[in-house]
Amino acid sequence: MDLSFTPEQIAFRDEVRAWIREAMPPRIREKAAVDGHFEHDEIMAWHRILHAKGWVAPHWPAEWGGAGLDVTRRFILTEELELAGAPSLSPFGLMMVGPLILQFGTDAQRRRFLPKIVAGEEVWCQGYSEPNAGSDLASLKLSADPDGKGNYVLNGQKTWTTYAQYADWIFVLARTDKTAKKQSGISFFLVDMKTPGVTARPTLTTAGTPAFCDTFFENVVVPGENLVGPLHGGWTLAKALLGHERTYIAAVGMSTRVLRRVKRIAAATTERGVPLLEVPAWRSRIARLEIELLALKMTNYRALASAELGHAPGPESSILKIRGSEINQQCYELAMDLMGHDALSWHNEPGTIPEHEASVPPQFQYARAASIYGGSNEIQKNVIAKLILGLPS
Amino acid sequence: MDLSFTPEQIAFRDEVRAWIREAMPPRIREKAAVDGHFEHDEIMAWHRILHAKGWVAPHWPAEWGGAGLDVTRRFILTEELELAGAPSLSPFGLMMVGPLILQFGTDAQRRRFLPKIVAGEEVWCQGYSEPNAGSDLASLKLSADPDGKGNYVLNGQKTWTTYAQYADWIFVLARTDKTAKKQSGISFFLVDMKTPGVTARPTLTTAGTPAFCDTFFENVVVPGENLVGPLHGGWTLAKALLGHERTYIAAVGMSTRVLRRVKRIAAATTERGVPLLEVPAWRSRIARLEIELLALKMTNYRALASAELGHAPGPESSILKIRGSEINQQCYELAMDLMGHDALSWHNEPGTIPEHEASVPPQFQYARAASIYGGSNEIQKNVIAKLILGLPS
Amino acid sequence: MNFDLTPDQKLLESTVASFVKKEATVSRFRALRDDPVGWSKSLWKTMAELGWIGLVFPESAGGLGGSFVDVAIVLEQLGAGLVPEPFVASVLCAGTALLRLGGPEEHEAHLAPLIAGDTSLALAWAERGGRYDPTWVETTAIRNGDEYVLRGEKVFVLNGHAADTIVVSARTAGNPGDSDGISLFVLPRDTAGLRIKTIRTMDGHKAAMVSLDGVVAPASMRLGAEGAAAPVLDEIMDLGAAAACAEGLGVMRAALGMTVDYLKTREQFGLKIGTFQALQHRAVDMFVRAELAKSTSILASIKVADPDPAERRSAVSAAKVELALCGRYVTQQSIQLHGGIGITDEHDIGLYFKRMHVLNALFGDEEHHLARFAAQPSF
Amino acid sequence: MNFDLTPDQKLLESTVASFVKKEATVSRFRALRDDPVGWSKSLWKTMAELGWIGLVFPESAGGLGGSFVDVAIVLEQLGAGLVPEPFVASVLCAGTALLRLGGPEEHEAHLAPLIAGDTSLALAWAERGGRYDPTWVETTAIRNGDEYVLRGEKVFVLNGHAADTIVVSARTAGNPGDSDGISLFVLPRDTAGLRIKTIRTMDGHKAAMVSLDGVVAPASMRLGAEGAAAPVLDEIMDLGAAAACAEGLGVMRAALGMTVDYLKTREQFGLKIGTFQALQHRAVDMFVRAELAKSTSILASIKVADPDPAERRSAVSAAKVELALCGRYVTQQSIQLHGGIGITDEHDIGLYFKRMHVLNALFGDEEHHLARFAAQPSF
Repeated sequence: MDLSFTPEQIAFRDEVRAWIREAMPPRIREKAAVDGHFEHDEIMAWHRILHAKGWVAPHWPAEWGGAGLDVTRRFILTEELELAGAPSLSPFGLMMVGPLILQFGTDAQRRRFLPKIVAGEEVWCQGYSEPNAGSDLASLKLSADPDGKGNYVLNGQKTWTTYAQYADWIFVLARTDKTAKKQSGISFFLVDMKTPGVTARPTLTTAGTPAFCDTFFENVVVPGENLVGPLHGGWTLAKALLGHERTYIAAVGMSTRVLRRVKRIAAATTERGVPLLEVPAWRSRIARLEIELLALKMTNYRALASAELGHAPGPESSILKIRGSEINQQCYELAMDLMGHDALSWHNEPGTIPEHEASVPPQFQYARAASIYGGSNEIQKNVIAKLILGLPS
Repeated sequence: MDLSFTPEQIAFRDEVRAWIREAMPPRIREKAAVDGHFEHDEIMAWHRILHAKGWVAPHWPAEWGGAGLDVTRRFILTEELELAGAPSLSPFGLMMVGPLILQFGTDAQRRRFLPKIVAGEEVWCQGYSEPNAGSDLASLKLSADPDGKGNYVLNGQKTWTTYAQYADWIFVLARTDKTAKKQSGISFFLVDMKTPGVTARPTLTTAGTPAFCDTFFENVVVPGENLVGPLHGGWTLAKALLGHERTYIAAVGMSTRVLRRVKRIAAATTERGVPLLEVPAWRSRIARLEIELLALKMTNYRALASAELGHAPGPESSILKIRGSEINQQCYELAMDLMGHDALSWHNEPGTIPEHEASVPPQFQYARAASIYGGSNEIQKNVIAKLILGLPS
Repeated sequence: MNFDLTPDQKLLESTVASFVKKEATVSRFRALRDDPVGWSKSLWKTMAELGWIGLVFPESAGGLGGSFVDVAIVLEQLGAGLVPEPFVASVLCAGTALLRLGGPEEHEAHLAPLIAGDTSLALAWAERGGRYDPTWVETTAIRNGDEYVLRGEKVFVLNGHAADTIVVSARTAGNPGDSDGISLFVLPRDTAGLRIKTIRTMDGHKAAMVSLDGVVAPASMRLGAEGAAAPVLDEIMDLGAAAACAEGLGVMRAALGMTVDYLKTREQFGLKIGTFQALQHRAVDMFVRAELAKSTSILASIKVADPDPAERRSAVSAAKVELALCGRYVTQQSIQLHGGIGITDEHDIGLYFKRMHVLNALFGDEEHHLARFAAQPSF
Repeated sequence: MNFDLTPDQKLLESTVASFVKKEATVSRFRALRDDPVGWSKSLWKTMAELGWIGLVFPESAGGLGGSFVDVAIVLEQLGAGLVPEPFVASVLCAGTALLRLGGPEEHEAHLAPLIAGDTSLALAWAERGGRYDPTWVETTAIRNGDEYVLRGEKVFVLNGHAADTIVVSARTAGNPGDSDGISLFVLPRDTAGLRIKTIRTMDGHKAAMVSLDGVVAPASMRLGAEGAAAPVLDEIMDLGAAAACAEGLGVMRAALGMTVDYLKTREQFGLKIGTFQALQHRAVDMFVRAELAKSTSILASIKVADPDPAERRSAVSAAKVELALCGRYVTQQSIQLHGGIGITDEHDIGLYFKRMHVLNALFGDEEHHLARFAAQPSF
């Protein structure tokens, strides 16, 4: 067992840090310093900067624009970007549909879609959940019927389609066989958002920003060539994502950054002249959370090291989503509690509360989503109970 | 709304306190002062002292030896006894079978059994659970078959029969109809422990003491007159207990006493010369638990006041068992943590650790039972989900 | 011992409940979130006419002489409906200051129109460096003959953006943190040098940051004896905290009710999700928490009027800690059990989550009250 | 970065595991609870022959020069089997003291027979007033020519009841709590004035209360320079804490395994209780906790050898806090999910609960390590 990075890995980390310092435009750097909220155009600007460096899709094969990095370097890159507060890139192309097209797509599909994902020329969103198919995703109803001319006609509604308002393309799970058992009649399609009949209606989140949309499909004609994988075989693609190495879902870098802010807030906030960081009750609470985060981080390292050695994701990876979301929520909650009255401020003009606090309240709100999206923590526990502990159902 | 006791109630409380001070024999008082473990003979000695005062069955009607006290006085009496650390009387006669005989028994049964319960001349134990009928009590298998001579013949096994080794009588739920649906074929019998074929085998608990027994029935002949309530109607009796006012199950007085010990331990234990009671981390932990106990105590008062007004047990009473057991466990755990190394001491001779700490480790162990017996907390939650929240099953 | 409401209190409870249901709905509150005031002057007038604003004031001051328990009944219902009208700021904060420290003249001038529903008030006590301590007053009031000159900054003044009159704490002697030397001044909102900046708060309410930039206040605007306001501020903190507990009960009750309803109607995997045992037990834990918070809230609403400040502080601090423990759990789990729609602004459950967080912070958070509880002689 | 065991370590792990399964079973431990020593000298000898006692000592001292990671592998398996032999007391506590502060002569005299499995050792460091602080030494060692006279009381000396030799801390200068002025003395158990009282501990082990009633120790029995033992004691506390974490992993793993098995076999209401979702999720929470504790335990077992004491303390304290959080939860829920039989002495699960509580207390509890973690420069 060895916890240390090799000299080469350390050199790579230093290279990443130096590059970020240099490459990050001033506007983004300012927001990053206070964990501000990035607009879509800022995210895409950063996407293009990373792309120019060749680091936008570190986990992709080099021939499709990947960085040719091993697992650990990929992790180092991701962690350093998170620690620097860089904008989080939209995961839908890079992390989700891209890898699925790589694994299940035809060569033509790869050539058509992958380069534009890497270049940031086409933005993607995800059409999985429906109003009545959330945790029970397989009960989805969006229908895709052949029109006899080699096309499929889509009708129905998707929900929680994050950033659909900016997306050029959406990948959807749709029902192609209504008679089959529910997991068996689903197919995976790529849909141009400009196709007539597609409408995305943004939904305001509790954070006060429109993070996701309801997306409606009314007689949307999709060419057969946009079917990925086998007809009625979409469920396999949906599940395949879970088998991929997903150490990023623990959001360790993000929570580390928030905990750093927690300490900054605790040092700058006083009670009767004493900084809260020196008050035992607050100090213990911060220490306890830091230890819990350390446990998560080490668990993430274990998953990473396992992936590095080519092992399939082990039991440790299944807990990353659960603990990652819980700890992220606790970090924001602690920040809010430390802020006292300042935590009440909501989207006020700059200067109302200290700049390093300003983004906390909406992020605290949105952090509640982390234990819900991507398979709620309850669903994760069902999966662990069954697949890892082997409990009967 | 009014939280205060009336002057009459306060006078009664003072009377109780004064009486306890006077009536408690030195040996019991010594143990009470340090919450020592009482032996069966000490418990029965105290039973007889309470009986002489007329306070042994405060909730029974006066004609059967009850104290003729209203709900609040009963509560005051119970609380003061708990606060004084008096031995807890065996509940099986006074709290369980006695009230059931009162409600469902014949006059002959009442005359035969109740006076001896009150006088402490006959000790009872409970035969409900079986090795394969714990949470699922209704699946019990102890059989009671008519012998054609007006008797029933019992065969089978009961478990968790607390203090059966000292008991003169046991009340059991037995299956009298194997063909009926499981709740419907059960009857309620009173069995003399001296009947041939009854064997009680004490089981050591994790606390290191034999609190309960496995009790075996081999062709045990029980006269028909010992059937209480209708034949096959035993389940009604089992459920009836739950409908009784049971504010005592919150064990508020007991936890209050433990928390008082917690503070005494915290004041007497030092770290680098500072009493732990003055160390912020410990002080907050004690305060938090005291607040949680206060919330339970107020909830118990609400249940009590509701019973006083003749209302059926309200939603507040259903949570007493859950929180009462959790808080009791937390009190002991906190005491253990404060004790440091002393918490490791296990049934050593007096003087090994301070006298006020000596009983904590076994009581800490046995406290784990509180969330299991009398319907585990999980079963309680099932009940609340269904009966109070009306959630579907 | 008796926890039942009197017949009058039961009537009050059902009156407020049906009023909230008809005239002060959550959808009305939603619309008011975009309003610069954030609450309705006509509804405020109606509340006054129904007697709620004057409820707790003594008859000598034009009120009904009710108890805090009566107020708690009103607040629980207002909490359940997320009613944003400035009851706590006007009645319990500024109102108590005027009642306790003002004479008949001030009562007539300020409490009478308040009780009539013609005005609203605010109390500016919090300062950036003071967290939840009302004795941390850096704002100064320097006497100059018959006048004082006030300079300083007050933060998060509830209803400060809309109040006709703001009661401000300032130091006439001593240093931040001293109990002695704090005085209260009654300032009409158009007082020269009084700068009021409206801000939004997380729960969809408005409040104000207030600067005193050389405000000149005649000595007659000072409430009570010079430098002696601290005990009243301490009492107001407890009234505010007890109010938050009462309102929080309504928030929890509503959030629990919505969640249980959702569990009974939402289907996944072909079943009502309320059939899943893990979710059932979660709902039970929420229920248990709500009942516990109710118990300590009752305690606080009775003891907040206790003549012994230590008894008052101990009970209120306990209730506020319990509110934090329970309210947080109940509203967080409400969101979780609603799943994705719990994160959308269009669903009401998120509004309850936000309001609960604000109630936890107002008048002292969990750590503040935990330390305060442990500092009382009864601990 | 690599968390895989080396082939040698994997072999060690499986060797220990199968040894525990065959020769050091829980039923053997049960029988030993009534034995005055509480562990088996012949099994100890076998462990020595297998090389485990000498594992961590350098070759110069007759050991195998292994790392703490190797030791942690052994301890995890011993923990899973509740093996009571005095590994931590002899090897990590007294052994480290002798190794670090003793010269070749002491190594030969004390470590060689230990490594051969012919003796066992103990370290008497804890005092009643000192809680988990090894610098709180009230025991005095007063120099008198070539001798010291020792007076004082040591509590809860692991293996003190059976050790052939006890290493005792005593103050040769300064006051309780000072780092300087602590010396260690090597005392054969039959030393005049050394009174050893055997006591039972909650986990079914034995230990000793030790009084030094004017013990005369020649200066040659002092280990290392006078008054300079504190840094070694500090290191030993970390070794002990890291050992508790490793052993605790085994305890958690076993308790989780037994509980999951029980959920798969126990039937109620006509179903395996493992089909009930609330219990499934509880088991998952236990699993998650066990994995998290494993992660920090690995960190501690690597960092406990770090040359920088601050790095060492920070990692070990984090792991000990996490052990407390996780171990407590896992073993408590193990009992709860077993129901009534979990409270009986005849079922093994209660033994794991008890052992975990002891491991939490040994070498500093949660609060102690939380404060220590927050006091390190890296915080």
